[in-house]
Amino acid sequence: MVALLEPAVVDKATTLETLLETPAGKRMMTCIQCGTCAGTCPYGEHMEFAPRLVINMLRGGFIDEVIKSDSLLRCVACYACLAKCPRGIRLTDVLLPLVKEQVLVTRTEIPAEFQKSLENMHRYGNPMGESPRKRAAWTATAGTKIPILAEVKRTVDVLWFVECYPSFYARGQDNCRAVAKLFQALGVDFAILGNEEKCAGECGQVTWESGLFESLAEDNMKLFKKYQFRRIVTADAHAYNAFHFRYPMFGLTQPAEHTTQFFARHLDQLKPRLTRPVNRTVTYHDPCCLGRATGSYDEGRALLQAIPGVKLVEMVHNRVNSICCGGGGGGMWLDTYYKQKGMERLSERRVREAVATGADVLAVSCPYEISRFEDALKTVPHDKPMVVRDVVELLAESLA
Amino acid sequence: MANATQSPLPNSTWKPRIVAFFCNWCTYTAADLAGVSRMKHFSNVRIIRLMCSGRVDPQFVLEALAKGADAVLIGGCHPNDCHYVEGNYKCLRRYQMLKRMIADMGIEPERLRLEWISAAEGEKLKRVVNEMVETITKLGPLGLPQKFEQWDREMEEFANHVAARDAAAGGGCAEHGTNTQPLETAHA
Amino acid sequence: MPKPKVAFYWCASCGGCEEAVVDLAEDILGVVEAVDIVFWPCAMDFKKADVEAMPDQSITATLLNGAIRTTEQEEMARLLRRKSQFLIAYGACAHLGGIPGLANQFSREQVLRYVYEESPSTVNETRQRPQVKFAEHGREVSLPQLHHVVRALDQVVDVDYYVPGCPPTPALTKAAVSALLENRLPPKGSVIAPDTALCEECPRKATKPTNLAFTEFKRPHQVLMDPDTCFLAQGVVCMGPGTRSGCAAACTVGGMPCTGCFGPTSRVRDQGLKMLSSLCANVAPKEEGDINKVLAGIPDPVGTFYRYGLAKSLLRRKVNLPVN
Amino acid sequence: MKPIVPKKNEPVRIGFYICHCGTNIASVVDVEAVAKYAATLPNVAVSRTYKYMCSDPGQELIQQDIQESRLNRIVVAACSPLLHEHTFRKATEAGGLNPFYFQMVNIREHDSWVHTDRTEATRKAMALARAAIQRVPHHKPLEVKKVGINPNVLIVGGGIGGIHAALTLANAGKMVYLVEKEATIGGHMAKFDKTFPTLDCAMCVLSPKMAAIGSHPNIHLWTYSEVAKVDGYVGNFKVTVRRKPRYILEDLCTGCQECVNACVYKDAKFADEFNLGLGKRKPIFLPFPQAIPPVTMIDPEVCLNFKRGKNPDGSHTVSDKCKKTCVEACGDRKAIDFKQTQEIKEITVGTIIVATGFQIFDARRIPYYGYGVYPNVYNALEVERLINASGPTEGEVILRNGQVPKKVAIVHCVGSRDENTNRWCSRVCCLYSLKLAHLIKEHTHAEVYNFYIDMRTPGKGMEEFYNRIAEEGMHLIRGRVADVYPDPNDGATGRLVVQAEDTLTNKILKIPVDMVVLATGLEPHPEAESLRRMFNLSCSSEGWFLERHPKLAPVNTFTDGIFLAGCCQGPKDIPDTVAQAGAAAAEAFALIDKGHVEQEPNTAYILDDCCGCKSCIPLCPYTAISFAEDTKKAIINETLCKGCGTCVASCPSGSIVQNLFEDVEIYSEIDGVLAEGLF
Repeated sequence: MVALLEPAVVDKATTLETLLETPAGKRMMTCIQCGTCAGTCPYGEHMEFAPRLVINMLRGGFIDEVIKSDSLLRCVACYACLAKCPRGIRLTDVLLPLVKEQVLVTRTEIPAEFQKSLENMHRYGNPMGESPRKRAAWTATAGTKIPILAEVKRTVDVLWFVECYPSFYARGQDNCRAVAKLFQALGVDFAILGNEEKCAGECGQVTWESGLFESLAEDNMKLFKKYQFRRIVTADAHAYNAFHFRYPMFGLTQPAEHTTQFFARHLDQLKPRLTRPVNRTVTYHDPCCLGRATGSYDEGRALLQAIPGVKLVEMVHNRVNSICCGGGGGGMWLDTYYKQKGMERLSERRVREAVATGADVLAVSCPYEISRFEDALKTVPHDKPMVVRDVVELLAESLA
Repeated sequence: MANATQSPLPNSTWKPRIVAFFCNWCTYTAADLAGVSRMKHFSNVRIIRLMCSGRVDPQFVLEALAKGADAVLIGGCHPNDCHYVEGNYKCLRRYQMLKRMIADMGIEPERLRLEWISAAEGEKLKRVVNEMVETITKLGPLGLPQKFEQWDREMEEFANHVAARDAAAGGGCAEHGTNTQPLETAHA
Repeated sequence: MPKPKVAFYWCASCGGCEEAVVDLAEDILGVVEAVDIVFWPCAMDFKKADVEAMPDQSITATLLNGAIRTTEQEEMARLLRRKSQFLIAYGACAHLGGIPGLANQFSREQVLRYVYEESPSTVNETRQRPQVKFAEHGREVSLPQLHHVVRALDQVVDVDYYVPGCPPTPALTKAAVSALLENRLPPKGSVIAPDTALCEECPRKATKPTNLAFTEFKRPHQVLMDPDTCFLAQGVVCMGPGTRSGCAAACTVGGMPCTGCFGPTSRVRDQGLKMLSSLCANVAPKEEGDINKVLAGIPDPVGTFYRYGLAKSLLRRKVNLPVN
Repeated sequence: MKPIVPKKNEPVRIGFYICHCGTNIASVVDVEAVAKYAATLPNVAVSRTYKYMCSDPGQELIQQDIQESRLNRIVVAACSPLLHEHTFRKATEAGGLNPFYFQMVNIREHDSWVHTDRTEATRKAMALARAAIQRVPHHKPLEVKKVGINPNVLIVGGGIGGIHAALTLANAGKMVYLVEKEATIGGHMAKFDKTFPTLDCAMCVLSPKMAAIGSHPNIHLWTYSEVAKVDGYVGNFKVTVRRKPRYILEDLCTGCQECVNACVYKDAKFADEFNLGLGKRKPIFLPFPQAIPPVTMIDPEVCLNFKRGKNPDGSHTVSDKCKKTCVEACGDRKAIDFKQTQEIKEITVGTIIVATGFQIFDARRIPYYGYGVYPNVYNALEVERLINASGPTEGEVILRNGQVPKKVAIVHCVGSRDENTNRWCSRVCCLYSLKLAHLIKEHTHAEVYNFYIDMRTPGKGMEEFYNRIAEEGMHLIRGRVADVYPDPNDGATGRLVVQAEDTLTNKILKIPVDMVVLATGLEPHPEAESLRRMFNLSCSSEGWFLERHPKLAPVNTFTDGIFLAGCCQGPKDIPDTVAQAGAAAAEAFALIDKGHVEQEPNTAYILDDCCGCKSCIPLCPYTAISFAEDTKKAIINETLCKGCGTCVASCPSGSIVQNLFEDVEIYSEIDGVLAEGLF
């Protein structure tokens, strides 16, 4: 999609006032008000100000009205509007975060659950408010030594950015162990930041300059400057997205890769090792931050197809047209709020499509999705059992 | 070389002087298109029309620099699109060597630029012209004519020295000593 | 009627041109018969003072060889110009700057430092350099100053004729002298040699194909060269097509490619660029990378294309060098 | 008046003229100052400004001055030489001078139109003027070379554009070669049912013209053929045409189709190209009933009498496995020839009209519209065939499952106005979408929803048409469709949900429909790039063939003698295509009628000083340079030389000269543009 092919179109100093002067803003001046954004928005019908209208209000100088409304709390930063926009307008990663920022600044009351997680990120560097000192605790269970950058004291090839959910959630740690197992199998020279690591702060494109994101980003950048490594690899699609688009504005020079991309790149070495068959029908959910955000649709599928026994089936909405799990843009911590507003949980909408495929595994590649889809499966009726697995977990499972 | 007195307009502060050799079919037409589309760009480029970039004689390029241009821009049709089949390739081959040569002669390679601009690319023409003006503004003047004068000053000075000496020695006829060749004729 | 007066002088050159005059062999006698040699430092004992003593224009012709590199050479060039009716730039150095002209790639400081301090054969712990002035026993000795720029003769004084070549061939020299004696003078500023390029008289011409496209350039020491085939056809750079004829193809007949000492034809402003243009246009590849691979076979374009002509090239000298 | 031939040493007297071009130049360039400046330059005898130099009085001014002030060189500073150089050369000639004693200065396109600072623009104008004034004294009197025009015309493409151009020229008595890639002419128009805004039947107007082509004595119709090579230049193009084998001898086939009926395949079972695969055909078939030429053809990929698969050279091998009932049926007409091979034709023509048309946008490129995934998503051309009485369903609009749709959505701007696919507006989609809405409603009484971004209906009768269709009670929804997916509530029926925002009511609509019609846009022909190379044309950045001037030369190209017609130059409707085809025909006719073209005498010649080094010979793409064994020098064949000047720039001894672009002329321009104080 065009928007993502363009070089940096704003800088971190951009504000709503200066936006229209930037290349990204000039694109917004070309908006033809076709409504594709609103039409494709998973919560479009629940928005007083859908993206199309936001653009026009901004151009017309009425953006304050938008900020007064809570419309944008309903944006789950799923990139659908950006991906389909015929004018390549940077909605999801530029305009909407800028507006959300203001919404959060000016709103008197913010949904408690959401507020809490933002505070936690601020105080503990993770949304769940866990102790930063326990961040690397999972390594004990890795079944292998996980090198810590502070200890190796040399240039490593891969800095593995573990991120919050994989670090602290039990199901996330499954993913960690799988990644570790694969790294080892491939003989990758890697290390993690350990307890020094903080949430990458992408937290779903909810804040912009002056906000939470900047403070987290700067903390992490300090670490990145302190150590020598050639690339960042992370299993968190949201973190990957942040490193890919936002961090360069803060001086990140090393390339970032998502685990699916990294392993897909090494598929030739990996494939011979994938000997244990996984005889399952699998359907793959494109994470927004990987698919639409960076056009990376094929890696996950390529990995799945490399696993002996796997039968890959597609959901009705896939690739660019995929439906968000609802966790982005803060949605992760807004479920209660959405419920109050009588909005359907997107994870359920998605799981219904997954169930319809008749698959027994719903494969994902973003840690948010594990918990969201496993929750949804509890409420969505399905006669045939279905499990949620990260692509990397399936790979590890197939590894002899 | 024209002298400043001939100019009816006051000589302003330095601006890059760029001579452009454009092929009739693609780049010159692109410049026309930029005009028809009113694409505003810097006015420092002076276009000389040739039928083909293959007609660009390296002598033209260095003559332009020697006559006071700060840079030279060559424009031709895209590879495989040359109106004369392959003139642009011949231009490209000369250009590759010429760039090396001027670098050896102490001229920044950025001062010579070759661009393929098709008749449809008015926008590209505008971009290239503006980019180049900016690059050359950063590089500053090349000022070869001034350099040549500066180089030849050593002869003038010496001639004066001789004149003074002979005068001191009584004999000799000073005026002969001073008839330095004006640079142009010596150089042409 | 009195015999015409002739002078020979020697500026920045190797001395080969003086040899060339002597190479006239017995013909030299004819010349000596026909003219009065009034000044020829390397063969006869005259002094600058003698020349200064002559009335202006009293020398019929001065054959001056060598480039103008020092203040002394400049002063002598001006003096002889003044005293002569015809000043003739004799040989490639006076004509084009010649080999000394290659020094225009370096600053005076670079040249002196290399020659007196850094060259492998130099032993000079104290880093002594020749001084322009030097006082001893209260008497001041002076040496000519080295100019920053090497110049061809006509970049210093007005020149009437040019006898090209490194060195000029006896034939050409004779032609020039007899033209003078018999007063059959070509238009002022002429180069006394044919105005066509060397291939005209090169015995290898016939073997040059009409579909030449260079896939690589080789240097003479890198190949066993065929004695009869056109050098370009063998991928060896030959300046012949861009160089005046008149030498009877001495080099190509002798088994070496032309290096361009006769300079360009009257229709060319910059010999090197024209050869560059011709050679490069005839390179075979079309892709930038492949083109450069082929062109890499010419590692030193300046030295190759401006072996003799740098001082008279459009740029004259490496442009970013200091002059003080 | 008697021509003035300046004598050898007669002093150069230049007339300098600067044009205001109304305010186009004068508003940015101080023309008076430039004229004053020019007057101070050497050799300038007259220096004037004038409102419109290209006007008659402007040109007379020049002629008058030549006579009265004994001018012998003319310089005009005005627009681009590509526009008016010719005009002023004529004026110079009319004044009694050789037309090449003229030089033009481009201070409009290259100056006043692209600069805003008056001082800078004026300086630039002065510098450019100075260059011309220093250049023109070196000009030499030259003779224009006249080249005869071969009266035959090649027309590439047998759509409505090519057809109209061919008939126009053939009726005027010119011999026309009409080359069509497909097995029949008719192009896209032959597939349409009705045409907007008049709703008259496409075939009713087209088929008479097609028939006329087939029977015209002045037209060589070569269908199932492709242009393989084009050499030469205006007046004298050498063209190679490849005629692919259809395994039927055209002149023997009567089009009776008995062979088709007799084919061993009792029923048609192969996808039929003309109906975009919606219908079926046999291995031997007639593309469609009104095909011209009315000649059947055999598809060797499926005919039993051929081995499967192509040979490396693209040909097919006969297997002789079939009973060949078709041959029996054909009987002594003997029109079927399994051994037929491709035929290479070489023709010479003076002019060429390129009318190669367009291709429709491949809707698969927008995955979220489900084309190629959901059977009930169609593109507009397929629906044209469904509606068409001679189409696969005899004009019944029915879905693949045989049902008649009750609700139909028409999606506008599919593959148009979109940075992700094509940026341009395809111009015809809004109107044909309205037309299809009308026809579908007429055929099925279905509810029709048109989803549009902007309703674009320019042109004669178009807005009225829009008005009429709206009145018929279409749902016109202003919003681009964002998603098309199977109706979750009943997947079985293949019903789809079309999702979009109605931007005028701020409502998100999810409308269940039985059929989705994608109004696919127009794209450059897939072979446009190779055609462009072959004909030496330029393309716009989008890939449409580029006209010489968007307003003043809309059917000319940058290659003399080659003209454009129809959608190969850009999206347009049938009326515009036909109009443009007529214009192209007229341009070709004008050249033929004149009988010759004048060629710029900018050719190169070799001086006697040439040493015969042969360096220039391999450089000439036209092999115009050869080595004369007698003189041992190179020689240039003037009629072959196109005047690029590559050899001139490359001659190591400077022994080649290019007329109009002599070294000394360029040097004086270089010196001129670098004039002190003019930057």
